[in-house]
Amino acid sequence: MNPVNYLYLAALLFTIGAAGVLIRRNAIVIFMCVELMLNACNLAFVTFARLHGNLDGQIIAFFTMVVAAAEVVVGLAIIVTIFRSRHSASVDDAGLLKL
Amino acid sequence: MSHAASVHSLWTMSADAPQKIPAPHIEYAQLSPTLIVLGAAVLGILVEAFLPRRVRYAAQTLLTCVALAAAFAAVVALAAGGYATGKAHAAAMGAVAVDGPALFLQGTILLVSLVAVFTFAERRLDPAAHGRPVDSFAAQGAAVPGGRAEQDAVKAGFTTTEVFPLVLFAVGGMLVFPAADDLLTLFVALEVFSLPLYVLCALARRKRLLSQESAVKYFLLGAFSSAFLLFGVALLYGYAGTVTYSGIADVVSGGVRTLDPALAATTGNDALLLIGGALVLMGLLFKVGAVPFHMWTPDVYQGAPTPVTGFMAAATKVAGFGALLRLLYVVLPGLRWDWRPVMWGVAIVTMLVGAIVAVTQTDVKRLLAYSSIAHAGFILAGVVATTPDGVSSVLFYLGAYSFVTLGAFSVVTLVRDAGGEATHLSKWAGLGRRSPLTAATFAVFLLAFAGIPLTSGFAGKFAVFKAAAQGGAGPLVIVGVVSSAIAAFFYVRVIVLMFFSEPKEDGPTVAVPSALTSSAIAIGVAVTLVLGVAPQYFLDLAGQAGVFVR
Amino acid sequence: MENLIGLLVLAPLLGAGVLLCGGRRLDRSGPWLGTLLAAVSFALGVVLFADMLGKGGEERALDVTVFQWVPVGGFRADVGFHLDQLSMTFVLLITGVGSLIHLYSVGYMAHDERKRRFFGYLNLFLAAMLLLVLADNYLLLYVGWEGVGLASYLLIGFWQHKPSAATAAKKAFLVNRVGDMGLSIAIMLLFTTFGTFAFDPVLDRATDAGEGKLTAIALMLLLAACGKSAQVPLQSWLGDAMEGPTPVSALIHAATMVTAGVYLITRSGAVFDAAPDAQTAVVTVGAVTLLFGAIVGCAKDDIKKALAGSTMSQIGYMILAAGLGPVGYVFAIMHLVTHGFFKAGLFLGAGSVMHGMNDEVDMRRYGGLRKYMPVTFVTFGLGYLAIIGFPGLSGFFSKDKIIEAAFAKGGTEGWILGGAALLGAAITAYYMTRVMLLTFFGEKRWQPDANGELPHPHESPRTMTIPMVVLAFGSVFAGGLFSINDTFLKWLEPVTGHEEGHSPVSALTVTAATMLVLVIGVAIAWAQYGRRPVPVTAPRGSLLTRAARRDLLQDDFNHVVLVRGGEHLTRSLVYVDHTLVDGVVNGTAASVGGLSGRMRKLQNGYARSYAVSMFGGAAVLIAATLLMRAV
Amino acid sequence: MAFPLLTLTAAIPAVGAVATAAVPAGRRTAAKWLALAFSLATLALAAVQLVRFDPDAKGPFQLTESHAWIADFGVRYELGVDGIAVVLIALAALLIPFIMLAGWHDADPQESGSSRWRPTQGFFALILMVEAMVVISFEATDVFLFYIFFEAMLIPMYFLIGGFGDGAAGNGDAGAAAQRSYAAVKFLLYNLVGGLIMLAAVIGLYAVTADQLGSGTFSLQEIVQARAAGKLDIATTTERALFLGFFFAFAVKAPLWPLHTWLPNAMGEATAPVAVLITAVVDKVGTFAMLRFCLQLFPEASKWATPVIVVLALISILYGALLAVGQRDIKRLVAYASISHFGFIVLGIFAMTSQGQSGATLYMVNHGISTAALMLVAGFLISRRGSRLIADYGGVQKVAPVLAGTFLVGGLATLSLPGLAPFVSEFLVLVGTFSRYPAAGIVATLGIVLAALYVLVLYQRTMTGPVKEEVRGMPDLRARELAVVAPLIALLLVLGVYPKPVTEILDPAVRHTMSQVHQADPKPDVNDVEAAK
Repeated sequence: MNPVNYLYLAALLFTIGAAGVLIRRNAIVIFMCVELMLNACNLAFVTFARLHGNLDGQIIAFFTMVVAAAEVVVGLAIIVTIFRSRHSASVDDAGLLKL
Repeated sequence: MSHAASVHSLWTMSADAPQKIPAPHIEYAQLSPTLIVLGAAVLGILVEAFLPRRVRYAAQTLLTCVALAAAFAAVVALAAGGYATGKAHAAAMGAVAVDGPALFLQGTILLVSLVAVFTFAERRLDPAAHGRPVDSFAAQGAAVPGGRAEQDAVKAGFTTTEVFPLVLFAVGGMLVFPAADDLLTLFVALEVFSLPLYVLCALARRKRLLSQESAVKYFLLGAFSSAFLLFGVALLYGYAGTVTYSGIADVVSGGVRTLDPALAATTGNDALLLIGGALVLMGLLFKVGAVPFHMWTPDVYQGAPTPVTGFMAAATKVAGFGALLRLLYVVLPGLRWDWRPVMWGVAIVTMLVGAIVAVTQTDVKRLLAYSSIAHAGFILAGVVATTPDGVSSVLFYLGAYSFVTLGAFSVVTLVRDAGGEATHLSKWAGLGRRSPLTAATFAVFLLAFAGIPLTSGFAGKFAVFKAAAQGGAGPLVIVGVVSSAIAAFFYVRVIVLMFFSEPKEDGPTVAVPSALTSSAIAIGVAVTLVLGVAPQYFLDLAGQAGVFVR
Repeated sequence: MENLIGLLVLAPLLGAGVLLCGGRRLDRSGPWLGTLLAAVSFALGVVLFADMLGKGGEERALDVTVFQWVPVGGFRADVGFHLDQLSMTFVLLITGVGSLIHLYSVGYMAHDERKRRFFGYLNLFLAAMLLLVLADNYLLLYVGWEGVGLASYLLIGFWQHKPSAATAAKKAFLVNRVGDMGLSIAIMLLFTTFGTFAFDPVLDRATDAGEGKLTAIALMLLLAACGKSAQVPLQSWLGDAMEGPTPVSALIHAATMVTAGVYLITRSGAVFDAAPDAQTAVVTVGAVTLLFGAIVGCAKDDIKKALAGSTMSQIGYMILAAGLGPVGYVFAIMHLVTHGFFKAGLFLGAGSVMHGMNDEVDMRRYGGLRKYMPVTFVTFGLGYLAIIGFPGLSGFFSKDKIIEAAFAKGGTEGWILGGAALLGAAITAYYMTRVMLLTFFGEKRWQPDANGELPHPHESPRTMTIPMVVLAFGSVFAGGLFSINDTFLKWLEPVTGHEEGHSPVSALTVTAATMLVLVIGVAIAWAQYGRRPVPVTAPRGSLLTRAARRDLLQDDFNHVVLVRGGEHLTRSLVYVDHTLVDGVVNGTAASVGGLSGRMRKLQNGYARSYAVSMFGGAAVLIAATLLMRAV
Repeated sequence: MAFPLLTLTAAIPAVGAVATAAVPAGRRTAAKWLALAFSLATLALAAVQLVRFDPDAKGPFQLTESHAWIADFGVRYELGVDGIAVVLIALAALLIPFIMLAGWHDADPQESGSSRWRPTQGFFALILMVEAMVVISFEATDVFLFYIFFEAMLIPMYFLIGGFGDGAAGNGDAGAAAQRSYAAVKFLLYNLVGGLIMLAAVIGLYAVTADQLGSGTFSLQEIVQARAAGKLDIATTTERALFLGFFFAFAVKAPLWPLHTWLPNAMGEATAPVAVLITAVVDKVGTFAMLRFCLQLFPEASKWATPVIVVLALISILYGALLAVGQRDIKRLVAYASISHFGFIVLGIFAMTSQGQSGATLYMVNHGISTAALMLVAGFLISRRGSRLIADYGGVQKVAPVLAGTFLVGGLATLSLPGLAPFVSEFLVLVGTFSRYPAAGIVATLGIVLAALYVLVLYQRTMTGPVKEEVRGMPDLRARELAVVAPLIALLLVLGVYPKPVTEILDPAVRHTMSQVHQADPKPDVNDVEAAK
């Protein structure tokens, strides 16, 4: 089947992720949505690699995973600290800084 | 045999003619600045692991400063070696460019970071806890604010000396960011310098809730934006079949068509190119804090520990604009007529929004945050000039601006009351009466921000606007002038507050800093005035560094 | 000789400088020093006069350029003097009468602790006045012109602690400024027309310029003259100017300064002769003023104000004469001189009366003073006879000639002017007789002054009487001397030129008519004030009388139109400046602030809304890029 | 190279500023004397300039200095003076010492702030700083160089206005402080906006020169010559736009209606000496720059804009005068009077006749001196009574005759009485205007009547009439104050009677400017009277 469909899927996933970021309150969930977006990117990369018939895209996908992992480490650490000090992971509760 | 042939695909290799993957060829010497910094960072981790707690502070400070200095020396050596001009080329298999702009920006970043590290290492400002001097970072980042664990940590005299390796990692990323010559490197570098910053933001000793909140916001939004950037990268890759700048540029300029005619459907498809380009741009604009991707700036600048804010405000902007320049001048020059109008719009709204919103701010750090947004707008005006002059003017502006910002934030760290830094403007009333010197220094920085002649701010602004005007962006100059006028209003407001209003009884005190912060501020003032009065030498530097390698 | 001219001006100027800057130590010697310097310049004048008589009629004029004043491009103004018969006449009048009045003031101001400054101002005035009449170009004349204005301002307001005095001084200066405006515009016109404003080149070539230009110049000069010489419509200040010490009124507001206008017109004769329309304007102003002043003079009970009105009217005669052109110039000046004598004498007399009556000015509270101050009575009386034009006395000759010349204008115009002049003569006779009767005849009507004590009138000291006597001689004989085989005419003719007027009525008829109206005027006055007792408080009087008391409502007009109007204008402008001009500025600032406040709200602290803005931004970015490609 | 006299003249006060600022807090008096000494040194140098300057020399500028500075911006460090500049420098250098003397005690600290708070040192240092910047902006022949100091000048001025109030508004009370800082901010922002708009024009000028001459330049000489040689040809619309950019800034500084509203606030709130510094010294830079830069860089545009500017100037003259009449505050009254006078100056400049421009330049000098005299005496008066309201005074001449006398002389100079300096210049301006625009000339003449009105009303209300209670026992001028006023008055008299020395220096410069604008004086109807004589 036409690999271009995978692109549409990637775009769809990306949009879902983005939408999630915009509507969900829980920091963890938002973060997961971001991960989803990253993976959408991965899918796009792989698909393009397939289309172009070169390996770059696949390699990049690996890089992305590593980066995502690193992000998880930092991200979770931060989210956990704030959860411990506020007993809530809702980004809307963190509203001291404004105006 | 046929079966093997039939299943030949990307996934398997034909048994015959096993291909050798050649080992990549890396010019370590030319990458030395980055390598030194990252190496030092790793060393720093080891220090954390193996040295006893009491010596860590000294060791880390020393290590960091030495590393940055050494890296700077390496940059100078490279520049002297002609890598800025004649021998400029893309090193590490085209992953990293070693050319004028790269070296100039790396040099700037290194100097700025060095000065910033001084403020990181400052331990005189906060009153000593249990007889031990403390810096502006949390005793134990993981401990709940005000909880037992924190008290114990403080009693035990913990200090978060990890900040130094973190800074080094961030710097390492920033060094690569403007030099990145392919999109992958760009993305990785972006993350390498963003992640440590997220952590640093969370580590304030005072007002920890604010600090953590700023970290969360910065992190989430940062991750969000980098996802966009990555998707942009993916699309560009899809468009060109490669992620190297030069490769993409060739395709854009229609020089090369990709190999396989069967893929014409996607390759060279302009929609991919434009959308991808836009998304990558957005990722970079987020980092430089351009409207409408600026919303994180005020919150993060306010919440983060002030030394970190200074470091971010100065270094991140340099790195971000470096990358932006390279992307626009190397990858997308063929698309100038597509992105220029868009950037015009961005520059205009950035200048205006930054200036206007700043007018009603009541917190010094937020005020500076918005002013940094306005300045991002000014720099963008130079970026869209799309002339070598534009590049060099931007480079100059970045150099000038970063030192002013750093100095300003260092002064902010000095003005303190019981609750730590007194950043609310009302607290600054009459500062000029209490401690004229501090107030005068801050006034100098404000005037530089406002672009009063004889300060670096004016030289930079003039350079940028001049380039814009010659690049045919006259309207931008007008808007720039108008927003400078608006901006002048709030800088002046602060000066009025400091000098012409009566000091409050319970007003803040100005802590007497150690040599570290003092020297940071002194350097800031010196650079501000020198670049203001005799900018020619640095303009020449920037001018020579105005050409990108392809 | 040339150098003497400079000294002539310098002497009093020096006096002014010394007296005003030199501190208290000069308080006692000051008056005499001032008087001395005035006398010195008079002496110099006499010397120059003698020298001038030595020469023939044509080459009597002396020209001397002292130094270049303002040399700029084509614009050259020098400090230079031009002394000819005309200016010489004035020099003698100014310094002569001036010295006498200095002397008089020594006595009059004896008890004033600020008399040093008073004499300083007097000297300053002399200097300025001499500069005015000696200048050889209009710009320098302008300097003297404003100089005398300043001196008169300072002297009118000499008793500054009296608000009325201060106001009067300010009013005088302001009204004069309006006139000065005319003079300066005239100078500009001269410069643009002739490229210079020195007398000789301008007057020699006046006829080369277009009549329109000349008329404009002449009218502007007339405006200036009106201001300085208190002619309608700029006469309002003279009455109030009587707030000043009496010697000042005598010197500045009777004998010399107020006649500067006549000098200006006579001096610029060439211009006026070439602009008939302007001349018509001049004679009209003259005629109107001579009636106006006379009428006002009839109604005033304040002796000085009455005299002021008469001054106005007499100067009206002069202006009228000057407006008649070569026919009249000589007589204008002649009347000016004789008037200088008798009017100064009258004022000094009035001063002496006030001196004796505790500074009472209301004539209704005088009466029967002839026994108490005989010298004053006699001198004043002679002055009176002179001014009403009693045959044989100065006024008779000068005024009579003017009336003749007025008729000589010919046509209806001539009749109107002549008629006006005659009528004026009648009224003059009336109000002067009134003054005379009220003051020196009839029963005592003295009232206690502020301190509740009745005045004990007494003759004034020598210093005061001597000048009065001298001036009295002048008022008696001057006219005769001048007229005997036209001495004065021959003297001035080379400068002003002269042509005989051909009056439709013979000179004799005119004289007879004058005599007739004179008698009528005196008779009416006698009927009113000589035969029945005079009420101490003025009766309500007819509408005309009441109007005349208020200077024919001219002040009220000024007050309503100019003062009130001006106040409203300024007040509204202050408002405009604050709300409109400044409002725009502050408004802009405020609006930026408001905008900022609103935009600030967008920064609501919710990470998700930030994300939204980023997402939207990205969308816009993409859309825009694609759009750019599309178009 | 020649001896850098011009640089030195600007450098001395700058050095003095630093030195004064460095004087320790305790040694207040020492600081004052030090500052005074430096200002006198500057005056001496200015005098040397006057002597070394040769009015009849060829070429527009003398004592020139030229060094490379910022090549990238096409900026050179180019100094040079023409007759106008050298005279104005002398004026500034002359007034500063008097300003210092007059403000001798204005900056003595009321409340003791931190031990490091040194208002006195600051006050005098700032004055010297302003002097340095004013001097160099008079000397600069490089547009950019001029612009830099034209702008930088604002900062010390701003601190002078906002930092030091007159005794009238007791430095302590908050309301006065608020008003003062409002005035200071208004001053700064107004001028900053003007400056920024000029900056746009400056950049535009660079762009034009850069793309026509190959390398951008700001050198007045170079540009003028290039235009004369036809190498540089600025499109009409561009030239007009640039002209407006420049003119706007100068009109704000001058100040010209309707950009004037900052002046009354600034002069009202600042101490009298500072007010003098503003109107007599700093604002002159604006009118000077119109002559030097607007006319010479953009002659055609100048001619194009003349009608409008003349009208604005006329409005300024009448408007300023009328508002002066309406003021209740002595210093604001003087401020509005100054607006009226600046109207005359601008009028003279744009009348484009040699009389007008000589008059205008001479006017700058005379207005400086006369306003200084009037304002400083007013300051002395105010410091005695502690109020700026005219209504609070009355009968002063009875108790303090000398003060009253000097005040009157100052006032008479302000209404340009013949015999005092301002008369000459004002009349020249009027004649110059009249000979090109008769109507304008006549309207402007109304100004002299109004001037008499506001001056005399002011004098009458404050000095004459019965003595007010609060005024009783008011001391007369002290020696120091007399030492300030007397020389100024003497100068007014001298320049009024014998202005020739000054006009001789100004004239060639004016003629040069006129030739730049390709303007000749209109000829009189009846020609060559001189020949006829």
